Amino acid sequence: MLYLYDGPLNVPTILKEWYEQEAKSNYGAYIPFVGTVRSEDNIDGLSFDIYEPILRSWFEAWKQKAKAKGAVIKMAHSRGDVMLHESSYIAAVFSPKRRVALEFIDEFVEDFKASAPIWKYDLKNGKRIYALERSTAIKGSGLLS
Amino acid sequence: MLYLYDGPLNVPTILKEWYEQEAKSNYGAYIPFVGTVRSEDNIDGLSFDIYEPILRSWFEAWKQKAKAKGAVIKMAHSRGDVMLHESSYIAAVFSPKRRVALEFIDEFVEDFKASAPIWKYDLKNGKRIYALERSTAIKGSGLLS
Amino acid sequence: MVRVEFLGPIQKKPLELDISNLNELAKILQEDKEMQPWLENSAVAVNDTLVSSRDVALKDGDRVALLPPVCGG
Amino acid sequence: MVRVEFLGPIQKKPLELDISNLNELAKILQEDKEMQPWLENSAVAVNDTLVSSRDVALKDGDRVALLPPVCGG
Repeated sequence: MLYLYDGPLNVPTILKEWYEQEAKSNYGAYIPFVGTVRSEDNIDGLSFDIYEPILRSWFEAWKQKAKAKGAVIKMAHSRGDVMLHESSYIAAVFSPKRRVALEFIDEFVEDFKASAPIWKYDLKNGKRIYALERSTAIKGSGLLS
Repeated sequence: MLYLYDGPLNVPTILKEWYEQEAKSNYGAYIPFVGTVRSEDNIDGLSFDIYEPILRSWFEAWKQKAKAKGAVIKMAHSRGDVMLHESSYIAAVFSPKRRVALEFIDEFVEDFKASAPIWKYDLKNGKRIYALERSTAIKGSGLLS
Repeated sequence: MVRVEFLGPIQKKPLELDISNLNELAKILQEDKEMQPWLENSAVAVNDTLVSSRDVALKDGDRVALLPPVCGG
Repeated sequence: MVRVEFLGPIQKKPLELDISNLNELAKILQEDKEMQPWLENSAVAVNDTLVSSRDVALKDGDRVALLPPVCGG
């Protein structure tokens, strides 16, 4: 339920596939969050590095948290280049009840931003520039300094 | 941006159309909320009545709230019968920023549940039974009692 | 005449009444036993705008609607 | 030997070091001037599990990774 793709995500297809995967699971609420590359600071696009082993264990912990609430979580993310107005990220929660779903998608997306081992680069004039100022140090950083 | 349908919603098609409508609008976050009929209390499905004039003015007020935050809101709902595991409701917010989108979809869906002039009936053994115990009196109710 | 409509699950035909405010409407509906539970849990709209006070003047051609508890989604 | 990897934007080749804990690794990396800003804002994983203390024994074949600030989505 964690899907990594080279390049941009096909959003309509992924949203449809996930909806159909859970069509008979008796979940009352399905909330996807779709992240799309915005035009700002004259970028041509973004590029992503992913460290998959830690991403998978981070995601596995969230799967268990979801399960404990009777919910299911799915996530898709791009590797490499994603240009303006293309999408690089989808997270979705399915839950019997709307309150659980609304709260869970918020917590998941925020922790994803703070913890998931993915690095973002601006694509600008053919260069790939690490987006340090928009990045967040993982909790516990500075251990070796 | 308010779409009413007779019977169940075609979720993949609606999610795709809305995504494509805003594909070049430079929104970074797209959050749909999809409501699906759950199997519980031995129902065969649900049925909905809508009072359209007040629903439209309620939705118009939310469109303006969204606009004030640089966001866009869309909604689809079913009229009439929607059977088990079919979907009757989609709300979606598009916003430049994720925090606005995450908070807006939550507020919108909760106010929808509390205020939108839509009445729900359980379909059970060929009968259409008003779901009073799951319904919410609109704010200010009891004015004539 | 003022037209009074009962929305959603309220099983009652529209009324055409010669009234000039919501107090008069309240009196008329309170006499209808079947309406009493609905009066307690219904909101009121005049010409499709929800109102929060009975001090609303009604004139010929106005429409009043009773909205019982809702549950979309 | 312990393999030390630098993830994402840190432009540094992996090291193979003969060390037995993270204190020894810290000393070695602190001597590398280019590494200093990364040491301040990077998290540390041992065998793909994030650690919050330097009191972690390292043995032959262990892998250590430095994770600089992240920004998925």
